[in-house]
Amino acid sequence: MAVREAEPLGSLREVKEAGLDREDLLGIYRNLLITRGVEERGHILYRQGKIPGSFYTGRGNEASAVGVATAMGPDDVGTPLHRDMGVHVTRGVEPWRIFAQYMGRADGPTKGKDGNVHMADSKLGLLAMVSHLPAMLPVAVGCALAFRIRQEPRVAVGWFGEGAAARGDAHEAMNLAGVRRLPVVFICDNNQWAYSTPTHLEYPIEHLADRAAAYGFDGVVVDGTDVLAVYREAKRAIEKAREGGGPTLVECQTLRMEGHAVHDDAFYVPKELFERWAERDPLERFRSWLRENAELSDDEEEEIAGGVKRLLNEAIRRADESPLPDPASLLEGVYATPEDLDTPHHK
Amino acid sequence: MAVREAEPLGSLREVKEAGLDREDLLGIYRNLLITRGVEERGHILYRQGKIPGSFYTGRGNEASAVGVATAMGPDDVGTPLHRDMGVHVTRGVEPWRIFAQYMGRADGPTKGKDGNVHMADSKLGLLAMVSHLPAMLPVAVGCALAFRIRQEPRVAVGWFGEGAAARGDAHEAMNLAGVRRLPVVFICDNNQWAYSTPTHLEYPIEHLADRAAAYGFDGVVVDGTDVLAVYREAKRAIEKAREGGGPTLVECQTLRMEGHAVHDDAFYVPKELFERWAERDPLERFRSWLRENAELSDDEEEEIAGGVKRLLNEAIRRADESPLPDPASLLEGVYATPEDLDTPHHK
Amino acid sequence: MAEKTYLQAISDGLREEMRRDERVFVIGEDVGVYGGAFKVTLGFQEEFGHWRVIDAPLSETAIVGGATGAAIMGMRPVAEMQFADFVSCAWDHLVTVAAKQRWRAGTPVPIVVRLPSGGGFSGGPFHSQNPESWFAHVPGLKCVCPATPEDAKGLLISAIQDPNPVLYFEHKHLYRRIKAEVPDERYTTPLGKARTHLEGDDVTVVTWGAMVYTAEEASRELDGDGVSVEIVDLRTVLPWDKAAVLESVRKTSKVLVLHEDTRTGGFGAEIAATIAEEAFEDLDAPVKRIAAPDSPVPFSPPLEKAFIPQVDDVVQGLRELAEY
Amino acid sequence: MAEKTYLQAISDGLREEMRRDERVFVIGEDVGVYGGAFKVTLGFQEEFGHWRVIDAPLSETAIVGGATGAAIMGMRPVAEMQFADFVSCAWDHLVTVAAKQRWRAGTPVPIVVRLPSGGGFSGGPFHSQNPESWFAHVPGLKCVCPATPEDAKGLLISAIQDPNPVLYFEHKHLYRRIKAEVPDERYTTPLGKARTHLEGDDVTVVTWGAMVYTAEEASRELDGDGVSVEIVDLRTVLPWDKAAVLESVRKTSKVLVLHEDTRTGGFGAEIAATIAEEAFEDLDAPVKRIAAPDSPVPFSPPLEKAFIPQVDDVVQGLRELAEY
Ligand SMILES: Cc1ncc(C[n+]2csc(CCOP(=O)(O)OP(=O)(O)O)c2C)c(N)n1
Ligand SMILES: Cc1ncc(C[n+]2csc(CCOP(=O)(O)OP(=O)(O)O)c2C)c(N)n1
Ligand SMILES: [Mg+2]
Ligand SMILES: [Mg+2]
Repeated sequence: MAVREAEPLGSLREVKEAGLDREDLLGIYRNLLITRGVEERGHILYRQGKIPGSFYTGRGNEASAVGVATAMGPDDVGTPLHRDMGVHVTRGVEPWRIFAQYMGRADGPTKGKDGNVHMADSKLGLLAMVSHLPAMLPVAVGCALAFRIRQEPRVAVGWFGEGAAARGDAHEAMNLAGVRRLPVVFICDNNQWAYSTPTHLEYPIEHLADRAAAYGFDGVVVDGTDVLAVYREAKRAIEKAREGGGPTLVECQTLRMEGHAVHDDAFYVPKELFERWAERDPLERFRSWLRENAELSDDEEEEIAGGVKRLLNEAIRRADESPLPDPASLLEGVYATPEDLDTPHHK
Repeated sequence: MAVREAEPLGSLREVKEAGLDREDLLGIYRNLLITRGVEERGHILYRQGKIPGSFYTGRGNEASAVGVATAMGPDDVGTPLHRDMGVHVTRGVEPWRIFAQYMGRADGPTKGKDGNVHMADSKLGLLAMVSHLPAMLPVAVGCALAFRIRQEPRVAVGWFGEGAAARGDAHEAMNLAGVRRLPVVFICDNNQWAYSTPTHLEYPIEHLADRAAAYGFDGVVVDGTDVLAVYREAKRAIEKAREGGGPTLVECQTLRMEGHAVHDDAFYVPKELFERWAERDPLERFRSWLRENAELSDDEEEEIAGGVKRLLNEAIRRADESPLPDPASLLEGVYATPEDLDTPHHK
Repeated sequence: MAEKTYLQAISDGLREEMRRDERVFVIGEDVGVYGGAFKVTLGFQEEFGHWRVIDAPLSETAIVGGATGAAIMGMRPVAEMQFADFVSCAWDHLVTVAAKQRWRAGTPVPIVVRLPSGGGFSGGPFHSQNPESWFAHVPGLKCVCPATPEDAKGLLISAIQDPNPVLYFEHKHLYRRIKAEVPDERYTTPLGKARTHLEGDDVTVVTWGAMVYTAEEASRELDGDGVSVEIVDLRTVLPWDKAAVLESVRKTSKVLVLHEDTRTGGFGAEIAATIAEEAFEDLDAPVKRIAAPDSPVPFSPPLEKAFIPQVDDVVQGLRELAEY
Repeated sequence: MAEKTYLQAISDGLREEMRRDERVFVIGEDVGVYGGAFKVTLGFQEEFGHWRVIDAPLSETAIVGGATGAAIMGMRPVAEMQFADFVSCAWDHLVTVAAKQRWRAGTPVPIVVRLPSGGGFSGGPFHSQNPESWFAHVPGLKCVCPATPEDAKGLLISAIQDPNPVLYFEHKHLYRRIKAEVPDERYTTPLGKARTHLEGDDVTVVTWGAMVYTAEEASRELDGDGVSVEIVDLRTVLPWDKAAVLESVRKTSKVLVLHEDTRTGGFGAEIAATIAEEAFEDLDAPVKRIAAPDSPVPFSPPLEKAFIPQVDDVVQGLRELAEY
């Protein structure tokens, strides 16, 4: 079974059919800007020595993350990874909490216990990633299993990189999901590199989405820099899963536009590759699309960009006011108490 | 990419082309008889209380095991599993040592440390399986990696059950083998059940061999009760690997003709299924083939059967003379000494 | 009250909890039609259906990772490893995801993993292990090792209702060998609390699981010597009941720590080290450990006998302590 | 002799052994073009080619399982985990296959797994762990934890030539911080032998890895008190040098066991329990343990400082022992 390669989404009419009105489109644009802004600002804070440890960004992957998250329903859940800041942003995590997380402050979602994008607000339907890739895929499948057992019309979305696709967890998760036709959608952020390792040393086939055939479900390849195409494919897959149609593997093709993390200058990535993909910058692509297809005006653009700028300034200020965690909090929560179970998912 | 479904091997001429002369054919027949005989006798010994622990057989899988092992070259190596007694027999493990292993005696290949078919004679190019399925697949791939690094014309053969195909080890092994085009052949003993679990609860596709496409190599489905067809397909795959053509996944279709182990009466397997596959008994099939195509005479048949019977009687006698291990040997070999490395593989 | 085997107590406890709490479901290999390798869930699928008694593919990672996801979504999964040994294939999910998620991200993971453990029947290196010591070094997990039918039921129900990932080690050698009265009604036995299996004054044995019975037999052999043995059955290895152990040690001043798993780095070391540190002035003899020697678990009966601590070994250890 | 960082010593030792013994090869994620996450194998691929410096897929199971197969076929693989934490994804292969194969089947598995371990730089819960205690409970494995550049090289060469699976824990916080003279020629440092890092008479500290330096700093602070501290650097955690430890304990009669990993079930318990059992009559104070508290490793600096044992903690522990 050959995978389907998704067409780009062209006109405003097609987009309307896919369920997005102009308000939604501007919201997507705003989320793209916030996503990139959070990571750019984070990078600066890191260089200023305000962020301990290491620092990762998802530059190049914003459309993929925002597009998928936009397609999720309010009760759906997801397990985004280190290139998927856009998912947190789109689901409504307040940027100041993200900066607090970066800076190891008490008000970050993990209260300084974990760093980077190793966080999530479970009230917003997101589960905090672990470093071990792609361990969150079986967990996402388990969420879908709960939905299936309870016959809830909810879908779980699990992310993984094309590099992490090599690990057993990806296989066990997809096989179980396929056998039980669970309501889960697998999103592969294929950014062509796993740290310094190119795809031909990671997997020996053309499209990772072809692997869906090994598990009895559909695969689709989509241009991950085209937020609308990503949205449409994710939406299709999510609604199919919701209707009992089983899993889909959506491969979003992008390029990781920076090094693996701040310390990595990506010397091993051919310059031309960066140049070629820079022309397909997800934000710029969508901005032009909005101007051409949705009459985005200079004023509107400025207003959105200005709003995002203010939001981020304010977020950094507020995060910086958040205290460092009290050393005494180290041992808090190693074990859960029964009260901890009163979270939205545990009702 | 659809897998190839192998044709049965028809005439003596075809078989000759595949590299087997009449002597070889009679050898194969003998190995099939020994394989079944070892397990049948083992079963009796078990009921007599002479074998501790549990007891497993590969009834129904003899042709698959013997066929593949016959196709291996003398310097090739393999990691056979609990249904693959025929591999040990074909590679030349003496039956008395197998009985000694079953009975936990000092002369078994593991000296009483492990039981069942958890054994192997490394001098014969076999690696002892662990219970954890299919952990030996990455190990087989590692053997192939050594051959590739040293540019030796050797091939590794790794076995797994269709049930164990669900585990991450199968995936990681096949992916690495595919990426590096290593000289390894994967043999799936598809006996339709994993303990009590039917295939549709183990994997959601028609043929497991289809998974080869997920790793960029060929898959083939073969009738695992037809020893000659298995031989031909295994030979093809092994020689292809030897010539640098990379891995193949060979799925041998059989039925596990008994319970998972002695304690299991297989109540969950439909009776008709057993009846249907009993008609395709691998030994009987090959015996008739030999009579029809290779002029196997009554005398010859009797001679072979008689020889096997004597071999097994003698083997059991000898095994029974082997002492139980000395308790003091418990701690021997927890750590290897440099001298231990003077094995055939470590030259 | 009815007399039940250890196995039946586990089975009944689980069934009752599934009847009471529809969030509870079972997932594992062959747990459905077959009722599990040891028949703990026999008949469950008929009663609860295919979606609460799930025959999983041979996929320990998917089983435990899947249970984790389902738990976070509000279910109470009880995952079965066919043998405890195979939990090594789910190790990463237990130590990386389940154990740390509450602490890191505030998300509790209320799963139970049932682990048929232990040797004594020539199961060999891969069907006989007692892996509790590995996990007892992982903050965030709980490790339960019941010895009696009553505890087996009460601890299982507590484990299911506990908001944390709980590894429930059930000793295979006790399954059908140990029978005792088990209350019919639902009850919980608290995690983290030891039980005095036998009261005594001269020497304390700290142990758990099948070794409780080995200690008991050994103590009987010491009756003639006039040595009175106290047996503390830990019941929960993580968190372990330090207070109860120290109390017994303060009474007897002599301790034997006994476990079936191998010695070096086994959890007995933690207990012995803690006693030696916190009850230093109360000890009249060094804390003695008896455990399996440092090798894999052997198959052949004479080797297995040399591996698993025997009554005689314990008798000798107790005598040495008594005479110290 | 030249002064080298701990990192350079590892790199040089590995490179020299690869030049000397063509059976040695390296496999891991990003070890080739990139030279490994910490640049230990920088330039190796240029020198040794693509088939001796293998960039593996993100597949810890395939890396360790593959190394095992290659070792059985006569190679001497050196596998790199990108961070020690990720070895949890290869756990099954280490404990099930590699550790038991010689004992069960007579087939030695001479592999080395390099594990960049330890915290101190806000790596958080998944890039800071010290997983040696888990493995130190697995008969058949060896666990090496060098503290000095000289040992780092000598132990690595021994590990490569050892016929057993050896886990080589290299502490990331020492990589570029610790510099010392390292012999230029090839030499081996024996596995299983401790080293006296500092001689003293009053209190023994038993430790390894980065904590050797924490102990050293603490001992300096006690100079003024007239307390003389002996530091025993275990170097190998499995098998550990019991004789050397007991000898030091018999001299000083007081011991502090110190490690960076968490306390409960940590390998310090084994050491403390053994001392308390075998040197009971020689002890003038209870064996004290200092280790990280029982939580995952935190990210934020004040939390990480509260987690990793600090010089002050050790000073206080030593004072308590001295005054006991
Ligand atoms: C099991 C595991 N091994 C190694 C790592 C270290 N590591 C972090 S990211 C990364 C590359 C991941 O590549 P990919 O899955 O393609 O995701 P990307 O970073 O490119 O988005 C590696 C090797 C890890 N996180 N988990
Ligand atoms: C990792 C692991 N989990 C569970 C088991 C227990 N077990 C032994 S054989 C078996 C079924 C295996 O099925 P399959 O791979 O089809 O091989 P078959 O026995 O049918 O030949 C199971 C579940 C095991 N050996 N390894
Ligand atoms: Mg990538
Ligand atoms: Mg099968």
